[in-house]
Amino acid sequence: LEEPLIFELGNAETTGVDFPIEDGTNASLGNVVETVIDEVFYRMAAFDRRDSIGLPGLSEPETIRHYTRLSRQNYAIDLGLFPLGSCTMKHNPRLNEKVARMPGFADVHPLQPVETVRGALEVINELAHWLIELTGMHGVAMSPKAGAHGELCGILCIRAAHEARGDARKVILVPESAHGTNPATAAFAGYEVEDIPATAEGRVDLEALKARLGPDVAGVMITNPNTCGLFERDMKAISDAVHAAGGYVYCDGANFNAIVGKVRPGDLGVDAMHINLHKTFSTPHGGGGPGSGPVVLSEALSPFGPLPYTARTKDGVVHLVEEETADAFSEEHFAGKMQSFGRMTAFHGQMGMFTRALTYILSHGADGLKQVAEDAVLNANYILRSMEDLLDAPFGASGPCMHEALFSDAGFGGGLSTLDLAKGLIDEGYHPMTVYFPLVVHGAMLVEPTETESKHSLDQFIAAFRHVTERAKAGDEGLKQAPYYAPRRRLDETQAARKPVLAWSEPEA
Amino acid sequence: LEEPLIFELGNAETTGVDFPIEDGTNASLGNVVETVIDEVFYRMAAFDRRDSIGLPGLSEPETIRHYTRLSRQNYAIDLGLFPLGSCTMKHNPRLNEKVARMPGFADVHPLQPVETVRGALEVINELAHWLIELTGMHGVAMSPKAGAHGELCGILCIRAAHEARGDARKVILVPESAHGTNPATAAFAGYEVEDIPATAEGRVDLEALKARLGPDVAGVMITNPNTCGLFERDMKAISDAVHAAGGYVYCDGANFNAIVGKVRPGDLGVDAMHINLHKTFSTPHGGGGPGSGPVVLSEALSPFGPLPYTARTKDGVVHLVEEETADAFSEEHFAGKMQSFGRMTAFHGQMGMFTRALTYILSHGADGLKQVAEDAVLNANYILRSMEDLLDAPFGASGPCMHEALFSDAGFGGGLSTLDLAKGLIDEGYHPMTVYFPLVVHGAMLVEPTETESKHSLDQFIAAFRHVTERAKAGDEGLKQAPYYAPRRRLDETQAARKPVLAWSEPEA
Amino acid sequence: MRYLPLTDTDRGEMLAKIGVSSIDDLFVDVPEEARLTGPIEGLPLHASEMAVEKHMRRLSKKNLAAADAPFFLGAGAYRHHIPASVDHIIQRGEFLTAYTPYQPEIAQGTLQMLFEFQTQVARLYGCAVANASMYDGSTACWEAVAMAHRVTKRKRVVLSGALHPHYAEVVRTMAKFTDDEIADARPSMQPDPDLEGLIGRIDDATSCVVVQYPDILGRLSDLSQIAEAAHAKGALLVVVNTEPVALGMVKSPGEQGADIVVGEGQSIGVGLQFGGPYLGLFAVRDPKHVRQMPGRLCGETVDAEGKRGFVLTLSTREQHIRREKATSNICTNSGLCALAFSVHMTLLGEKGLRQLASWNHSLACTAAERLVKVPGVELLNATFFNEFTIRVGRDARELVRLLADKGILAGVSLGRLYPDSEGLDDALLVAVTETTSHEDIEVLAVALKEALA
Amino acid sequence: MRYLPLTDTDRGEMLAKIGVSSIDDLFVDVPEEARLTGPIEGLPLHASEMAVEKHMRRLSKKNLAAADAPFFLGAGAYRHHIPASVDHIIQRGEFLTAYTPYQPEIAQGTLQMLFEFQTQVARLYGCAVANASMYDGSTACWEAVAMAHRVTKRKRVVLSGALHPHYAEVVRTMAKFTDDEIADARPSMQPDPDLEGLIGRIDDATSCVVVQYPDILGRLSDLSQIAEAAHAKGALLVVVNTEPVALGMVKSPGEQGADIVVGEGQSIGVGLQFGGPYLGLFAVRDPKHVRQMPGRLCGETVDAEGKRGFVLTLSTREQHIRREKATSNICTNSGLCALAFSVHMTLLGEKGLRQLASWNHSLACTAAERLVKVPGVELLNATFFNEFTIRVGRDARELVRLLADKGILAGVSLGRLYPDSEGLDDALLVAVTETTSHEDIEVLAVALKEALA
Repeated sequence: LEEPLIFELGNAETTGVDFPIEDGTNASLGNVVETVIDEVFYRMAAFDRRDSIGLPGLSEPETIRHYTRLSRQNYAIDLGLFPLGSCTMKHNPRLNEKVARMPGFADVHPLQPVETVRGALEVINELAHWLIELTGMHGVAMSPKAGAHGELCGILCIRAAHEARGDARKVILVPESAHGTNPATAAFAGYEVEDIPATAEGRVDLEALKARLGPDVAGVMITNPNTCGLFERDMKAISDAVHAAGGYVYCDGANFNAIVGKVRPGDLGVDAMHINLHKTFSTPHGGGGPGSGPVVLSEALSPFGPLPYTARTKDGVVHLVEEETADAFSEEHFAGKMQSFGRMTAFHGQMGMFTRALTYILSHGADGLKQVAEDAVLNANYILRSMEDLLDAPFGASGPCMHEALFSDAGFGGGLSTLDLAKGLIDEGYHPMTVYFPLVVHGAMLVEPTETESKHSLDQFIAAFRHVTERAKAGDEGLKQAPYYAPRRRLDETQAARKPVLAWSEPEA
Repeated sequence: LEEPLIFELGNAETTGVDFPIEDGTNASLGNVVETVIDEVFYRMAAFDRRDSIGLPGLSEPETIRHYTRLSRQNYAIDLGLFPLGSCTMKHNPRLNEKVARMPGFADVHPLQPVETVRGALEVINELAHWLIELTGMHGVAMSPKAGAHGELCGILCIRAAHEARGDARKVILVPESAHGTNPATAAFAGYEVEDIPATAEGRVDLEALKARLGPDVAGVMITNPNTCGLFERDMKAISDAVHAAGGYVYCDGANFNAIVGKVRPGDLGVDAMHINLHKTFSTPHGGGGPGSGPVVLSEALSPFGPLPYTARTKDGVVHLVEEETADAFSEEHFAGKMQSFGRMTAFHGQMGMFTRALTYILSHGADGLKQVAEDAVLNANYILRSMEDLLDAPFGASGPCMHEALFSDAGFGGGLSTLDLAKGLIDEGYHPMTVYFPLVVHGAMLVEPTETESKHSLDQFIAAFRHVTERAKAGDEGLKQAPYYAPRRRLDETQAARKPVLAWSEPEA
Repeated sequence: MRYLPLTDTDRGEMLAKIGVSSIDDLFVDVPEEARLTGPIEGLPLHASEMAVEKHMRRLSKKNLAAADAPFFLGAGAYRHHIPASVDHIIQRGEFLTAYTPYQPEIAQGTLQMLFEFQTQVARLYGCAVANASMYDGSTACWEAVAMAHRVTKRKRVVLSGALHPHYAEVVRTMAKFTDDEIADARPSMQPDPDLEGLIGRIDDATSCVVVQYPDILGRLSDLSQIAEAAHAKGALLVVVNTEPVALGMVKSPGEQGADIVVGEGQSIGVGLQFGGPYLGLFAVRDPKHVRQMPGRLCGETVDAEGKRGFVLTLSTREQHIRREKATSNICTNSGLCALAFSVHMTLLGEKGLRQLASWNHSLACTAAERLVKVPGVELLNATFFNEFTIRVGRDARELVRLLADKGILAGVSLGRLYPDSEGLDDALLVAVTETTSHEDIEVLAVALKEALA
Repeated sequence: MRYLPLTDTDRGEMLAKIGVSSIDDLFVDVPEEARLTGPIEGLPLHASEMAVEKHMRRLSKKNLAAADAPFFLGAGAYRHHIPASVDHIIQRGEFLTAYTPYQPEIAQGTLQMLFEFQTQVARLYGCAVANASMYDGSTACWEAVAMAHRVTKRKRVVLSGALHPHYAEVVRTMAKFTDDEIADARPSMQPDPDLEGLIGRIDDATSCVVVQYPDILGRLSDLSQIAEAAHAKGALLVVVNTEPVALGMVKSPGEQGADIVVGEGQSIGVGLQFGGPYLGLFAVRDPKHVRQMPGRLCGETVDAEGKRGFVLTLSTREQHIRREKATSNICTNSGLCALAFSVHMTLLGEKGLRQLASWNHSLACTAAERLVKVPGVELLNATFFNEFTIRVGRDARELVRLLADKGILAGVSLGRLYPDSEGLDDALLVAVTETTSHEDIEVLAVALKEALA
């Protein structure tokens, strides 16, 4: 049975919400109650929304059924391995969901008097503290709403720091293998973007980078572990070179899961790094969001962070700084006035994600987080080494991979592509890996199992992956039409883009 | 992908639950702590369970995935119409689930001092009050754990009432169309069971019943609306006749949904009736339980109810009576000592279901409950009249049906049976109706849509039902092998019963 | 109304299709005098979700939740921590809103879960076969007695005096109607259960001996002695367990020779819930007794394509087939509670269950040690798992109320359980689980000291 | 550890397969000096679920939850009742633990939901097309400004003084880096918004005018006047809404000529959550602007068998394709919040939304009436929906703290929102929703009377 749209199921008369019968739910603007404030009612009548809005209603049973049935057309971590490279689709603990729903967190307003939200502020401070400790940094901007928002935050800090010195640098260097958000962010912040080339083994070319550094380069944006799944061995040397040239180092924290508890980016000279709480710290992906992207900052960049902001004070304690307290705080702790670049969003950030991330950190503890990184890397290498006899692993010889394994479509037969293999995996019961990224590899396939997969699960996946790979190498025509067993066959994306239908409208009679 | 058993997935070393590391979780019996009570430890050592228990563990991610995947092999109300006649598979409101989980209900012990559970006792009293009001009865035994347990409770009341008079009656009369639980219950309570025949139009044969009544008949068990989906027009006359012969009337409340808010069984002379809270009052079925079967009792049977017990006092207020207070209470209110037949279960009954049922009653209110009955009956008649041109409805001419419509397999071709039609409906995306019940109709199909289905949903179901019916009448061979599209094809029940495998064991090497 | 999808337009169209002019025409078979003309007396009209929630929350807040007090109650219902993922699973609509798996092709989720559950229970109890659950421990206990009657064709039942008094009452109540004779006694207030007395009561007419393990006072008995004595007389040994966590540490009843093992499963996954719904567990050691078992059974089989699958089986024992000849009138199990139990047990696994048991026992020992240091407190038990009996030298019911006023839920007094028995008034059952903190124990000890001074 | 499935046995076997002898061999590329040798400073070892839950509950209880106080805060975040079924749906694992629907064949659940959501938002806003959601209202507001820049190729932005100050700050902050010029003012403390002043600031260099509706003080503007003035100068009208419930009763921005409508969707389905995650809504009136929109868009198409299906589309606007030439760097939406919004809106339907709006407005009128009877309280607004501004003749920040001490959450003082602006100190924003009871209003009135005496 196909599930209709709510617009096809519902109508304007049905509702799944009841209101008190005696109360003013049938009032209309301008004639609500007899009142001393007649003027208001008279004036409001002009705003009355008279025409139909076109919002269908469903009763509760119909609503539950509609969304339950829709949900079953989705693949999800709860159903199986979700090997999307660089997205870190790990298990979302249910305790985190329970904690986020405690009334003291879920049912408090962001502008309540501070005395009534001490616990909420403690959560922010406590999480900020551990993020700083885990990364070896100085401060953290908690408010960015997602990874890309965090990138923007970091780049704006860099720009603000240069501007504070009157140094109008124009260029941000980005490796060719970077996430698309990196160049987009730099451009959004008004920078020109230039590529840094990679070496044959899949890492940043240190010499080429050094050669490009100069007084016009504001900074570099590096992903480490990088998007080829490799650790940037020269990271410290890169940072030193950038710093020597007066620039700053931004690190894309998307891949922090591989090193959490093992390596502190601050020790490698990083000045700013966003942390995707939904990747490393297991807040749910939710079909595409909400994310949360706190940005840890070095001492050099800390004075420029956005408000509200959390930083370590001289006595080592982490404190939340808001507009009102910023001046006093920064005089005491930044040896001068705070030079915040401003506000990135209303309110304090993704509180609902903070509670979950803090719960995750406390659940794992020091030993658990280290084990997370180790198991994530172990699982990825297990897949790499279980596949490389059959499938091209372009950097397989560059050493162990970190938390994800990169493959290419070299050797596929019959004109089959990475896309065909991906769709073939759907018929095996799996969500495909990240495909065609990073761009440096032809027909790239980036496989990230995460640490929350069991060996049994990996072995099953490898068997399916090998099976489909064999078909792809043999040029099995059937793959071109895959998937066969999904809720939908291949969808026509060209038609969707050429004649966009972005909202439902009543069919013509 | 097939889902393995936990025994195939897990092992004795894995656990999805962590314990404090420093605490005594590795203690073994007999050497826990240094202590003044050495004797205990010495003695306990003899009980140490040393051998492997054989319980596999899974981490949380594996557990969530295992059960999520299993769940998707189930059909459920949340996925579609569930027309099981006499089971009343209506929508389960999510508010009820939320309320049942409030700590004041979910996290209280049944033996807490009464002063600390006033609210819980109020819930029982409030629900008891409305059950009494809705049925027009005098008292209610809240503790029965399910419908069949309630039947037993009612029959034991009847037996206790007779015994109190020294009247050792031996027979309970049960219509042939009764639920199997009715005769089983009567037999379990030590009675002989005799059938009451039905008339051609599907109702109890009043004259035959009257003829059978006599000093050996303890009572009758009647279902009203009956299992043919019809209201027993002669109910009051039946009651009067039974009472005149010194017997009592038990009413099976499974079908109360058809008349709630419209008819009070007490007004029809019923002495005892169980109420399936999971049918009429929407507590979740949960794959087969838990149920909850409070039994409302007439004034005549009230003194004999089990403890704990709830009854209306002289001043009209409903009170909970426990062992300790029973004597004082009954002296005041039953004009004599309470003659409770005893205790049916530990503690007070299905509290978690009481909170849900009370929430349901308050949500619907007086107008809503009446609407429930009306819509339930309307939906059933809509199906009856939409099908009867095609499918034999043996009592279609006996007047409107109540909340369920009864059909038979008359006219099926090619040796096809009701079972084949039922399995064919599975391929159409539906759970089949109740089949081969009641026994009075050949190849019976009992369809109960409930009031929580929309017209859209009914129309879709009718279309599918008609389609499969047409195939059955045409003798479509394909139906014999249905279902084709379910998680499993027809299962071999004979093998299961002949060589029962009721627990997993390690495969032989 | 939010739960009723029909609109008035729908209703009109449907009445027209049916061929009647009003809803009342569908109720013609209800005699005039039986129709309720007015609304239900006193029941308000339908209410918003918000209003109902507020009302229920107000009632909820009139109760002292266990989490908000130092908490030491047991006596057949134990407070354990339930992992958040258990509730997540049991709220999946596909489990929550499914029915009894009568159509196995579209109920494999419930069926496979039940098969796993049966195996878990059987292994925990040291038995061959467990059923798919029953109402609760007390009713399962009665079903065991009834089964022993069927198996042995005898009617005399010997109940241990230290069987939970509610369980004993349920058995006594039901037996009145089936003509079983019940022999029992009140609990012996000794450090050890009265094995000799119990064994002495077994005779050639005895269908079964029913023993609780650990017993109502928290003591453990050497079940193999009783089994031997019972078997020598041709009687069955029924063992009742109300704290399954104990079996992560102490020998199972099955391995000591129990024939039928029943119990309350509430400790694992289900929660306190003021007494219900709970989870009746039922298992038999010898597979030959399977056909006399009550309740649903799920069994393995294959489908038409040879794939492994599961079905309800041996239903010829059941009421819907056998009617008055059924082994029980039961037609419900405690399905969702069985799921909760099975999920929690799967999360624990053998390692977790053993750790949980160890921790419970260790904390209980700590508590016992601490409490016996309070002047006036004496420990009764020579053995215990996570619950023990202390004598406090004054009326324990009063003491419990006194401590409740101070916000301490101190335990279950024997006076509450045995209102008519003398000589038990000064005894208090104290249960300790992993949810008990060292601070809780200290608070109780200090309050006891004050109260007993 | 409960979240990590590998056993030591597994790890050993896997290392062997990989061909290394220890985990450290997989970290060889991390230079020695970069390795963290000890544990994270101060971070304890892993903890039980029970212990973590206890810790977090303790923190939670340090906050005064809105349900536990008479509650009147708004200013861009509103407390509404969320039906229990909304949370049930968003906890379905298939929604909760899915990723961005990049593989549409196995993500139709998320995609169809987004398509429905887009349609609901577009209709609510009176627009042609809405995107699949953004971070929150304030960032959506900035994205609208950036889009107006792209559409008009102009850089001068006119902000209404009565735009939420946090939103204005976000726009100002971001504009610093994109060289947009921002013209704005502080709110005029008059019964009506200063339309003339606003219109007077629009010139030929203006890319857009940004107006909040209802505005930060709760007032409504006749948007069509502003639209006309803006369009006459070739500028776009951006309308910001922070209380979508209002649109169940008042005319939509789209039908009054707004070009881009953005807002905060938190009121419907999402909850307060101390400020996040919230739900940015973004819609355009004219479909020709679609290709300049930021954010994800879900569109209808067909699959290889001709069945209707949905995909993410027009992704050539987006960063993963266009990199530095993208319309935004955004690569996340607020998917789960969009689902919550859509489920709640589906439950409401047009009828429920209108009833909800009426009830909010009616209660707000009742509150305003009651409060103006308190000596010293003056109502500023000539128009309002469910939030209005009162002047209290004393510092409102202090007043709010004072009332908080009495357990009343009285509203948002303008001093909190505009710490640097003078002359606003005595103004208090009071929001009233269906969760406000008549009793709450009375409690506030009485407390105000005391405080202002």
